[in-house]
Amino acid sequence: YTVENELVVSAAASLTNAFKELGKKFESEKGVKVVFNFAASNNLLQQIEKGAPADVFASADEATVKKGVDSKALLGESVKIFVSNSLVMVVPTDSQLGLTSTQQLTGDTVKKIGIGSDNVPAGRYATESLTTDKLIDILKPKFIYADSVRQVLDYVQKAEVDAGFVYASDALVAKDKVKVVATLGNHTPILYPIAIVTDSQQKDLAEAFINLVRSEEGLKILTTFGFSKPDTK
Amino acid sequence: MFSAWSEIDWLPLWLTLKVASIATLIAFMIGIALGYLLARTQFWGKEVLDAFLTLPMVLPPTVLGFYLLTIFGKKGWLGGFLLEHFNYTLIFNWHGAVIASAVVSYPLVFKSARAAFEGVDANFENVAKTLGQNRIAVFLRVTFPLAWRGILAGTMLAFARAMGEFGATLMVAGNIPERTQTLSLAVYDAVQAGNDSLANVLVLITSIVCITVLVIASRLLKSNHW
Amino acid sequence: MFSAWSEIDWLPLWLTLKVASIATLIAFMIGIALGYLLARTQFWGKEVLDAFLTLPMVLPPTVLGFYLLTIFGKKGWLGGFLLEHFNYTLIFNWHGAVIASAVVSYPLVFKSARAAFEGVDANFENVAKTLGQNRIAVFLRVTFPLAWRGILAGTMLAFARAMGEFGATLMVAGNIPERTQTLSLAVYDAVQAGNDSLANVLVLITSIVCITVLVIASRLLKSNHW
Amino acid sequence: MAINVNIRKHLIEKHRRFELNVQFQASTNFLVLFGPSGAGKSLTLQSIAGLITPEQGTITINNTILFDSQTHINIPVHCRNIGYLPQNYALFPHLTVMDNIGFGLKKFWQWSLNKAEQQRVQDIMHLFEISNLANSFPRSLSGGQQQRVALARALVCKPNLLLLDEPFAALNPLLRTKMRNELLQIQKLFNTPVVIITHDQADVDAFGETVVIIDDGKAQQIYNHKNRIRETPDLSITNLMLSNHEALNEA
Amino acid sequence: MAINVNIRKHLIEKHRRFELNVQFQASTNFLVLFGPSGAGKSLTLQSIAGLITPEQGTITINNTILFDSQTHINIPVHCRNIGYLPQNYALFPHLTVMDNIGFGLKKFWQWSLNKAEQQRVQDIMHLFEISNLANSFPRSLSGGQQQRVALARALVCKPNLLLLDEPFAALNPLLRTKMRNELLQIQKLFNTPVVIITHDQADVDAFGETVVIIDDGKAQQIYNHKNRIRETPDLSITNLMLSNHEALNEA
Ligand SMILES: Nc1ncnc2c1ncn2[C@@H]1O[C@H](COP(=O)(O)OP(=O)(O)OP(=O)(O)O)[C@@H](O)[C@H]1O
Ligand SMILES: Nc1ncnc2c1ncn2[C@@H]1O[C@H](COP(=O)(O)OP(=O)(O)OP(=O)(O)O)[C@@H](O)[C@H]1O
Ligand code: MOO
Ligand SMILES: [Mg+2]
Ligand SMILES: [Mg+2]
Repeated sequence: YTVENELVVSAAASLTNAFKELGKKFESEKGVKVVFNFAASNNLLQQIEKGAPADVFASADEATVKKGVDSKALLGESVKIFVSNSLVMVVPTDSQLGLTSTQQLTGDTVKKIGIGSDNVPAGRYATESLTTDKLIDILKPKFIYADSVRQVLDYVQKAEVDAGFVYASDALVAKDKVKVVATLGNHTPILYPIAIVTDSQQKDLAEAFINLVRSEEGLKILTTFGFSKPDTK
Repeated sequence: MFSAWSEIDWLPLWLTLKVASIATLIAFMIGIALGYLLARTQFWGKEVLDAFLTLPMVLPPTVLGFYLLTIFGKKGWLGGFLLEHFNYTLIFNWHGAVIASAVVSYPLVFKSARAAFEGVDANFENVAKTLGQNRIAVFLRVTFPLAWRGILAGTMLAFARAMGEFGATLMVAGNIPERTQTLSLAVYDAVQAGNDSLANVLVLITSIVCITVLVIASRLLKSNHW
Repeated sequence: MFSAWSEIDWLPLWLTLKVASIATLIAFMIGIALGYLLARTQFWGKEVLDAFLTLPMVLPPTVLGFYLLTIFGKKGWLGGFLLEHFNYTLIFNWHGAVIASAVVSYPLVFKSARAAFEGVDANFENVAKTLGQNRIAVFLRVTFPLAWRGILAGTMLAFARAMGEFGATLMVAGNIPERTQTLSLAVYDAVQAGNDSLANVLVLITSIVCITVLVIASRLLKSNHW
Repeated sequence: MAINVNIRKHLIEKHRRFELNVQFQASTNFLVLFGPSGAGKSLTLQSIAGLITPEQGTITINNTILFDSQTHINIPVHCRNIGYLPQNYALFPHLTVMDNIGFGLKKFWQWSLNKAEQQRVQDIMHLFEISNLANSFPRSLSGGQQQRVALARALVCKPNLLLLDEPFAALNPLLRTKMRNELLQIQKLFNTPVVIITHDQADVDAFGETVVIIDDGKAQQIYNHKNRIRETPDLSITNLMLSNHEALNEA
Repeated sequence: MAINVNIRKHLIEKHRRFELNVQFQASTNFLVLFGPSGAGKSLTLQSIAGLITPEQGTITINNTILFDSQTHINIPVHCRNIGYLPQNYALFPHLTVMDNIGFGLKKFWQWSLNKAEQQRVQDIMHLFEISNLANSFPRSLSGGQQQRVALARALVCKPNLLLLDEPFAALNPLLRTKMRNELLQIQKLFNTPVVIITHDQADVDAFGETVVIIDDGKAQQIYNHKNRIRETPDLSITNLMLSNHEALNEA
């Protein structure tokens, strides 16, 4: 069950704005309609594993794609890293605490910190970074776990938390409400993989789309939305 | 906020109305059938079955969607069967949204209908029988109209719930603009994209549409004269 | 699947029961008050108000949570007031989960109660008045018991909904293990983490608990004798 | 008409128990059930209508077996073609007077009644002086109006048998006399046998071709042919009721 | 008792319209309302009880103004202390017979009745021969049993005024006579004035100290003092009713 001349792309919600642009470009170039399905990466994989008719899967983290490859839902040889992201610390624009680094979060003035839960890639990266910096044990009692990066942003915007960890691309979306005060290091590179779905009937088209995403032009669009070029090793 | 109006795509609205109406219709029929069954029969474990049938209320919609996917997906037993024999799937199309919404909202009709049916005085049904009406006629002409107030309340809740359904729909039908993106998914999308003003406008539209439909329904369908 | 039992933390269960019970109680009171008001008074725009009051059903819970945060948050008008004058906040603690669940589920009681109150024959209330009973007594001793069937059905739906509430709770109370993580949040987490066996066990527990509570409630609270 | 009733039934509600054990037969057109409050008259009528299923016994009307516990015959209520006026009227609250009366004439797939049927409804409303109420709902009717609507509803279908539970109780004497005569007319016209419950001596006088006294769930039968009834002194039946149960049961 | 009723009220249902315009007064202990079906008797009783609010007029009982449209007095129903037996009984379906009867004695914050009140309920049940029904629910009662429970419920509170809408209609003659005597006894004992609607000549004979005939929403008053009524021939009132409306209104 696949409609001819239609490409179904399941993409992580954080890619929504950028991929809509890319889709328009692909449609005008190939004359093929791109149908997007945006949701959290793991939900998308669950759909694909249960037989949802997607052609391309663009995930926000490598673990999800690896799971898909292991379960043979995704074509292992098609997996490509197409973009990278960075993890930043944001505070409300009107924050009076003068925070400029993760170290300062240990201070008494900081009561609550928004962070993604273990299900959220951003949360895992943040935990990893803070663990390496040996801050995690001190900060843990202050954590408010959220189930998406969006939620962390909301908490920061509404000043419910004093600081939060989100992707640079997300911070950009809300740039008038939150301010980026630090970029976190010491974590596995945040790489976005893209892959072809095993059951896809239009693997050629899928590949063409992936190529567009990875092209110079594609990358240019992605960078305007806060993503960066992956250092392909 | 007003600049957001221009961004609005009206397709999700029609889709939502279509999906919610059909889902409500299905929920209505299933809910009434089950409600009548449980109101008028006695069997062991009836209350357990009743509670079991309300479970779609208690599961987080995303989780419910996950299970629906397991059943209706290509690899699910029902989904596989449908695909093989009829080359039909409801994953990633609006039929899926209808199923998800109907499953989530039928308990509302069912519970209200059961209570309403149980509240119907048996005298009226008895007299109808002596007037030569068979079981179906008694149901359609007496039991159902007398239970209507409660059923209608449940159905209106079901419609609201179906319009707002989001978690299960997202899983089963996907969040595909112009195909399965209902208003609530569009709201989700707008929120995800950080477009708060669009989200506000969409919520406003959803609310207005829902209120309008409910008010019209209550005008048209309510029997105030008795 | 059984290996998953050992992973289970029973805290979310108690938390869920606590939150759902209190939320249901609040929903019960608000729903009955509003249902009675709309059933027994006539005013312009009544049906619009009725539809408006069911809006929590129609908004995706996450979106609802977003608005609740706007109201009850530190910067929200109510939240700010509470924080300033009573040094109290319900964001990120289980009170928030209660509020979120209550808001999501009161329309279920409200709609059912309104229909049930409207179905009460005024003759009974009239006779009660002639027997010297004032408005409150008539309500407590006649109207309410006669509407009980419908109200109970709505309340049971509300309890199920409160137990399953997730989206709004997630936003308002946060997903804080051992503090605000209810069963549905735990289920959601397990599903998101792809831990299907844990998810299945948690769903099973949720279902059993919900069924048990509903069956016991219907045994204890249902008046079958008339 | 030949009616033969022989039924047993226990009704239990908490610690209270009522035993219905009624036997009687008649071959007259009118049969009057008479007896004190709570004797089992209404239950007997409901059994004949099929609304209550006896535990044991038989009910036959004109050689048609409606119920037989031994051969497991139990004709469904809606196939018995019996007109029934319940003691509490049970008018359909969601239907107008006209629709209430026409209820039994309409099949559920019909949109409306045909001309002839409509006329029949009009005629009976006229006869019962309720034409002006045609579009009213039951809740706005007076007691007597409700009773007449319920009576009309039972009569209009031309049933094979009429079961009337205190059909004139809510009417004033004048109207009662009129309705009594109407009923006699209708009975003569369609030759429909009538079983009637009443507390009114005048009804016994008018309809009492056969009188069955029911007391404490048991039937005691008296034939009272019409030509003879005029001779019996007023309140004869009532006086009979004065004798206690034992006396009745022995007789 | 001195009762003074002077009320006007329009009831409109779709195209049907009923005009109640009733005036009467009496100073006797019993007042009988008599008249054809749909005349407005029940509506008059409901107005006195306060369940219907007239558009215009006054209602006074023993110099207490219950209602006055000019001075905007309208004593709430629950403060009137009036015992009311509705025509359809309206027994509370969720309460047992005992709880129905004790309903007016119990305050809503009380858990149960005190000893004396319980005794009172027992006594009236005994008097009305419904003691064995104490724990039954209304739906399992016969018509006559329901009527007696409703009557007991209205009487047990020792109201200042009793309004009875055809209180004996569902009873057999024997019981009717007994209940009639009980009512006379109770009236004498507590000196409670009684307004009673009836279609039964015997009730008129027994209670008709003052008879008010209501027809087509209008009242026509006849004083019929007790000592005189024995002399009036049977059905005198009914005969009166035979005269048409115009004659009545002119008279
Ligand atoms: N469901 C029931 N359970 C137990 N007892 C019942 C039930 N229904 C009726 N009864 C009892 O059966 C007896 C006969 O009732 P029935 O209605 O036949 O009386 P009736 O002869 O019609 O009296 P009335 O003249 O007062 O209407 C009554 O004592 C009544 O209380
Ligand atoms: N809500 C209403 N709207 C319109 N008409 C009404 C309404 N309630 C009662 N009526 C009409 O008012 C008239 C008087 O009613 P009421 O019940 O007082 O009659 P009644 O004298 O008690 O008659 P009965 O002896 O038959 O009980 C009737 O014709 C009735 O149909
Ligand atoms: O949309 Mo994501 O996969 O939760 O960043
Ligand atoms: Mg009876
Ligand atoms: Mg009346």
